[in-house]
Amino acid sequence: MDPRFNVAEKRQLNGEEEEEEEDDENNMEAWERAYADERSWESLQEDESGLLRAIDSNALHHAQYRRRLRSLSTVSTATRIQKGLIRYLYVVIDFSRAASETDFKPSRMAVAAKHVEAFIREFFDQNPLSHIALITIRDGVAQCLTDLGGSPDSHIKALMGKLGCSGDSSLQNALDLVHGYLNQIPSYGHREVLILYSALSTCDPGDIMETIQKCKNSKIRCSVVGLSAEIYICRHLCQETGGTYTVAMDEAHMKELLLEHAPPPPAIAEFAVSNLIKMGFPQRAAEGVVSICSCHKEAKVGGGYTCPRCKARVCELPTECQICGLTLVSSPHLARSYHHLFPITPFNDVSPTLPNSHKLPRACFGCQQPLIQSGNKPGLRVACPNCNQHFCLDCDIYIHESLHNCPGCESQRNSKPVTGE
Amino acid sequence: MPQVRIIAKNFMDMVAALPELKLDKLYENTFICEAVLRSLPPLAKKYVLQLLFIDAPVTAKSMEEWVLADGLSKHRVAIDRLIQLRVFLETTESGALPREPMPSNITVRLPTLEELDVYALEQWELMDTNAQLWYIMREYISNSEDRGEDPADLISFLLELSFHATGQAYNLNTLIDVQMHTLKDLADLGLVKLQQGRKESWFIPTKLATNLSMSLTDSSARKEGFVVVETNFRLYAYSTSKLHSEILRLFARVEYQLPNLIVGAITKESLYNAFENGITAEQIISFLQQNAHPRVAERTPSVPENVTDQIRLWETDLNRVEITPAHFYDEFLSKDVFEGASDYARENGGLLWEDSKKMRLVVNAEMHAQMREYLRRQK
Amino acid sequence: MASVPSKLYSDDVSLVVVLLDTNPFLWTATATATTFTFPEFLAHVLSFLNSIILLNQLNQVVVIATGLNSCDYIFDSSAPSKVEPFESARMPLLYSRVLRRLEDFLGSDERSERSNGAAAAAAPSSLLSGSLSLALCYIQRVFRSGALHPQPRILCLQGSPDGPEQYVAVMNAIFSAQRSMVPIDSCVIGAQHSAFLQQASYITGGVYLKPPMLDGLFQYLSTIFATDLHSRSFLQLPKPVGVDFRASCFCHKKTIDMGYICSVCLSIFCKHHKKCSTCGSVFGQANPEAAAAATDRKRKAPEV
Amino acid sequence: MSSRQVVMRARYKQSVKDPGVPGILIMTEEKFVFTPDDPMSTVNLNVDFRQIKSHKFSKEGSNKQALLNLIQDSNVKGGSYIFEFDKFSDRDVCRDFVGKVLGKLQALQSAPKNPAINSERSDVQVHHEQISTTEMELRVKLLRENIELQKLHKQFVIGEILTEAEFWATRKKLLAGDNNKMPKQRVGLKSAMLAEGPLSDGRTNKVTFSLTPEIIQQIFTEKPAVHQAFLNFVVSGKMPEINFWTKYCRAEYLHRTKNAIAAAAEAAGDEELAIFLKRDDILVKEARRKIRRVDPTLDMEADQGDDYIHLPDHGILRDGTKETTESEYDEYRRSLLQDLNRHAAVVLEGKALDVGKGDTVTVAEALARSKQAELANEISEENANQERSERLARMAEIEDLQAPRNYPLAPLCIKDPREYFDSQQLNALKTLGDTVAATKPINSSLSTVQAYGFLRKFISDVKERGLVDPVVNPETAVKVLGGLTQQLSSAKYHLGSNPQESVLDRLPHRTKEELLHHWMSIQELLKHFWSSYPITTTYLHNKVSRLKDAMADIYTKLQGIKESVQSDFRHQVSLLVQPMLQALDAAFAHFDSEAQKRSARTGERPNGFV
Repeated sequence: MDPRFNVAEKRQLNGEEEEEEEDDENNMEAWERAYADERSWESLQEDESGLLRAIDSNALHHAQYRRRLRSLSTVSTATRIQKGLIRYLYVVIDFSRAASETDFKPSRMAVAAKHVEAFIREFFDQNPLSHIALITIRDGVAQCLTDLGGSPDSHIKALMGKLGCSGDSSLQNALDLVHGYLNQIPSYGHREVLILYSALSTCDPGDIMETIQKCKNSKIRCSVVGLSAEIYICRHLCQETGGTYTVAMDEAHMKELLLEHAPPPPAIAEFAVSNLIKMGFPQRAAEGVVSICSCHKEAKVGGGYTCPRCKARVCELPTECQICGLTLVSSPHLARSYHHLFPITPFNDVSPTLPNSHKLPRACFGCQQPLIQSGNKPGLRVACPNCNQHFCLDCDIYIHESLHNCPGCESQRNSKPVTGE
Repeated sequence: MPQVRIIAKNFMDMVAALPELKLDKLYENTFICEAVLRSLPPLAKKYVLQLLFIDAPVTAKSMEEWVLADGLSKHRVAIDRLIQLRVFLETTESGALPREPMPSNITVRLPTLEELDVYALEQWELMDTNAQLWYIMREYISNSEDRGEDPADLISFLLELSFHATGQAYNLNTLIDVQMHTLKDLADLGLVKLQQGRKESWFIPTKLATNLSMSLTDSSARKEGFVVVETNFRLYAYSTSKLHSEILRLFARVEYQLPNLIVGAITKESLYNAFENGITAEQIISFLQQNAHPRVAERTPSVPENVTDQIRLWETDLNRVEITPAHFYDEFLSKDVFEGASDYARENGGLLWEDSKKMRLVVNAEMHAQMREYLRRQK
Repeated sequence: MASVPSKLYSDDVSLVVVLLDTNPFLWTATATATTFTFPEFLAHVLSFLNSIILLNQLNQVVVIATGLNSCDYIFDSSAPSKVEPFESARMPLLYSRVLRRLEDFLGSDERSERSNGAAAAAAPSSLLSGSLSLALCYIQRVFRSGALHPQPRILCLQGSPDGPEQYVAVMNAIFSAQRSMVPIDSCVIGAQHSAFLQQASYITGGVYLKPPMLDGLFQYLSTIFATDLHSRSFLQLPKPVGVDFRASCFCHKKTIDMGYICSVCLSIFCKHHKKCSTCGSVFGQANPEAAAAATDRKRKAPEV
Repeated sequence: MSSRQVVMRARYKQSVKDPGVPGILIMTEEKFVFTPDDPMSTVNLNVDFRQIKSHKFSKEGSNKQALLNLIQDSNVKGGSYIFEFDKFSDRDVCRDFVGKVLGKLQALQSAPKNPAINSERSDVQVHHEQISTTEMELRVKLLRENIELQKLHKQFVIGEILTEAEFWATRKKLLAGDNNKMPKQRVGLKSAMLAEGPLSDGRTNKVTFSLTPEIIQQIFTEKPAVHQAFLNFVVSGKMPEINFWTKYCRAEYLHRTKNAIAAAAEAAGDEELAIFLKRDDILVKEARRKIRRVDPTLDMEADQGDDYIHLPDHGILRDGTKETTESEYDEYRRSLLQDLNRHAAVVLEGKALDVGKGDTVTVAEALARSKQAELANEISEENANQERSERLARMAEIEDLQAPRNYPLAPLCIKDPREYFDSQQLNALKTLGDTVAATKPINSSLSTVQAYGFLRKFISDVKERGLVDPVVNPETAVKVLGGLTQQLSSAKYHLGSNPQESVLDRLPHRTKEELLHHWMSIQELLKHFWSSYPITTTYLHNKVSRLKDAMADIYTKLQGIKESVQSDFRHQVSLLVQPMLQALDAAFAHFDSEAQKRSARTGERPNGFV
């Protein structure tokens, strides 16, 4: 009569089934599995003449990029808007059990770490006046890996040293921790959190909703990049705090989603507090001057910079003076951020099927690449609304993401996009 | 391939090896000057350029002022080369007097053409084409004297050829007959392509010819790879070239061929074919590596290790059988005779094989005499 | 975000993009000032281009004209072009091609001059930002061309004074060049130094030079600017003069080594203001010391 | 003012011969405490200084031990405490400290009502920091490991320029080490427990539940009835704990197997067991109050009406089988949904695990207490709940129906970007020795037309005549090359033989060490100096002036070094010292200017500090 047997049996059965499944997994050869996971056949493509070729990632990439650009420009083109140029960004990485999943190769954790590194470098390249700090979530608690700082390498070093994942994830603990830090930073700084979230749940000590409100009240903009699937609480968090919530489909996509956070975000009116920041413009020490730099504690001949306030010697800029804490920058560092103030308008697609399409320019104005497809048909191209010059897709991306000038407009005496509103 | 690498360092070594007079004579030819200039190491090129219009001797020291600490060795090499080629002449007060190796008007060359490459390459299979080319040209030149030709003339002609625009037709009757004769040989080598017109005929230099003047760095010969080899011995070649598919067939089983993709597998059989044709495993491997598709070229190793190892193994397999001349004994009178014989053979370490049921022996030929002796004694 | 493929297929194979300043006033002006005339200039530059191509069969040269009203490609040694039936005995193909295109360009440049009135007369500066941007686009294309490509660098032959209105654009170009590790060499042939180019070369690790003896221009070009990037790691080239990276305030235009930056538009002021004169934003926290204090607290100052 | 305490490693010895017990000696103004490294050790001193009459110490010498002997007041009780130190320097520190303290005490005893000292004492109290011994040990460890740190500590803390607190405040990172210094985070309740079924080895009839302290605590929080029962039976000692849990598990098992009838039967037999089997009536009582708490988005039971739940394989019900619906067994039935709701409610109440509370009994009692407190401030929470439910209501809306809620962005208008150019380029030019303004228009009398004309004429000329040949005439070439070479070699010379080798290494070792030490101390002082601005309290004011004096005498020392070093190094040394002096000067200047400002302000402002 004893019901317990059944139970026991049932459990056992399940056990076996599971094992069998695993066996199937193992039966696959390594190289087979590689295909199964990467689904590389999907990236096979035939061109019009039936020739086989790897998928034209260029076109796809461009398409994605266009979408992104449009989504940004919808707000920005209408009127020029402020950008959060001075950012205090906490990057929170979920190293909970879920991060050991291997749907990203070799593992979510590894991939996340890799791209966070790339992100950090890009971030400081685009925001020389900003700061980053790293936080990891393990075993249901958040831990501060690095404090807010301006040197990419120190962060990356710390991150790579602290890999490995375990336990549950707790969004609330992470947010609480960050909130604790970000509340102290000066008001003009833009407070941001970027969370790489692997887990599908959050195991919190209390009501996370209150924490979210707390973040909202102290103007912390929280964004999440999900690695597994969309989670309600994350979307809610981002909505409430004016951040963005995206979920990565694959590694490439994840990289893109991350890098979207590198350029300074448009400043939210109610968040933005403008202020004057005291900064020092150190002079390069004359050649032949010998002094012990305050960062390495070794005598440097020439080179280096001298803090205008406390006369301490620092090796490179931008930095915060070791001694008196004055922010030290050089004028080019400011200049680096100017393009955020004068963004260039997105280019318009030019449909190749225009009535007089044969009259269209035959080469990209920027790089001279022919814009004519086989059979003398005009190829894919975009045109600058100001100077009406035509560009190839690659230039389009390069111009908007790295160069930040329209070569066409710059090559004309009139219609400087830069000058004034 | 090794032996080639060793011999034909590059063309300029030969030029440098020429006696002073001949060398100076060569320099009267613009093409030679440019060829020489191009063959120089980067630093040397720069030096030549910057001393172009200097007519007074320049002290070696003042040259060294420009060199950074870790560049000195390169600097030395460059200077030596220049002196070796008599571009710089050492003068008593330990300075180098530059001569002018380059008249100020030299034409711009045009890009080369696909099909000509293929035509040229058909003569040259697995090995680094330039390597072979130099190998042969070197032979060709060195025994030119035997054919009663002046190597200097030959060299200058070859170099001149190398500055002709690839794919341009040049009229044959502009040439002296020595050159005509040479040209025929070159045609066989695939350096030029001869074309018979109605009354006139032309020759068309191929890429190989125009490459002649370039010193033998892999760089000059290297092109985008196209082969992907996978751990499961499958092989994908993204190429439309007939030549490529032919080369692959030499050592791989081509399974099917799409317009621009050749899919094959490296099998024991296919490799044995290759080995029989005297192609070595090393050659195959290095071919696969040299032509690795950019995607896989990034990785190291560009060809999976298990594949390369297996290829080497299979090659060694061929040399596994060892032949020992031996004698076969049977029809023993009795069991014990047989056993006696086999024991005897065994003791003397000559026994190769025995079958006691059918009473047969195979014994090393060296022992044949003793065996016969032994057997006779048994009788 | 262009990451540079480091793989190069020969040490010294180079792509040199030359930006040629074609500001007519420059030459007519210098013609009166110095003895160095435009024809001489051309002679020097052309033979320089020629020698670059000469050095390595794979070398590549691109010339872009930096005009008063427009910029355009003048010459590209890699561009396929039918061989001229006869080469003029007087000069090689390259020269004649460059000269012809240059002439055409000047024509069109002048036309566009007319079209937008006497704009140029107002601003004597040529459109450096334009030609720089073009050059960078071209170089990106070379990077895209695959793992094997010549190692690119830019050479600015600039004589016109800097155009303030181009500042942001030029800086953008400079930083983009730095990001893709393309050095910008500058050879200033004008009467005065160029702050643009000085920064450009300093930031991108190129060479900045203002030849004292213009009639020896070719010598400068061949000695310094012909050096391929590979050799530069072994040779010592003229060091950039220590650039002064201090700024001067928007309000009094006087150089300062400590100042206040508007957190919105990054304009610089020598003393505290209530309102930003550039972007008009009003500063919330009137007392900068308090802000400073905030940062102090952020520093691990002793809490007491 | 004196540093408030001394921390040293030392060995406590019964006698001079005795090898002694290694440990940490902490001396404060009142007492000295010795804690041995070996926790087992019985030696644990905590002696009030009032008991100490006098102290002796051994002569300094290479082969001698560094001893300090604290002799007790004979009329309290005789004997003495002997400590041996690793270094004489350490010993001296303690000796001096003891000397001071004893001196002070005697002074107090002699004249208890001495106002001066009292005031000083009170002043002392102000910044007396209370620190755990672990903290102490950590600091000591750091000091021992890092010689430089030790030097500084000795120089400044013992030298009474900085207080212990100040000294360490700048080194929080060091102290923090790995353990994060944030308030301890609490781990949330795992929902896993609900899913966890009993473990069963298939053969025997045994079914094993695993109960960890966490789980038990979770059971208490989530099942008040069980909690109550536990208090009644176990805590009151009516029933051994083990029995209690076995009963509980049995009940759980019946629930899980959904065997309502069996449950009913067994409950009839055993009234304790019934408690577990029946629906948790405490919960039911609370329910009305609780339901407000429960986040509607989390109320699983709410949508039980929706029929899709009853579709097979929906999975929310613990097993696929349909619920038997004889009403009389209803109370013996419990759905996963109820469990979930309960769990959610508890989580939202913010009841988190604080593990390590020791045995279950204490856990239970603690929980009981917290319950009381909770009930007490129930009312105060009212409005909190109010706004929560509002927020929840908002969240409950269907996504697509909500208006896109992106925030308005801050507009930006920039008048004239040229400003940026001017601000950065003008002085860049100055450095190049250009006296002229950046954009000097090219003086040209020609019209544009003419200008272009000229240029094109030039070109056509070139086309006809060809290039000038030779392009450069040799003389100029030589001159140019010579010039460049000259320029280079001079630059090289300027850089010095090779920049790799540091200037410091060329100096004699002693000088180098000396310089580095001074440099370090200057850094330390300057850090403190600058971080004390803006001065807001008297405390900071005093500190700054203290620092200033300290810097002043380093300043003189530096000067001294410059003189002392022999002539052939003098140049390098002065070069090295120069920047340090500059830094100090800068500090002094700042100090004076600030002082003036303040004195100016004190006029209008009474307290004098801003």
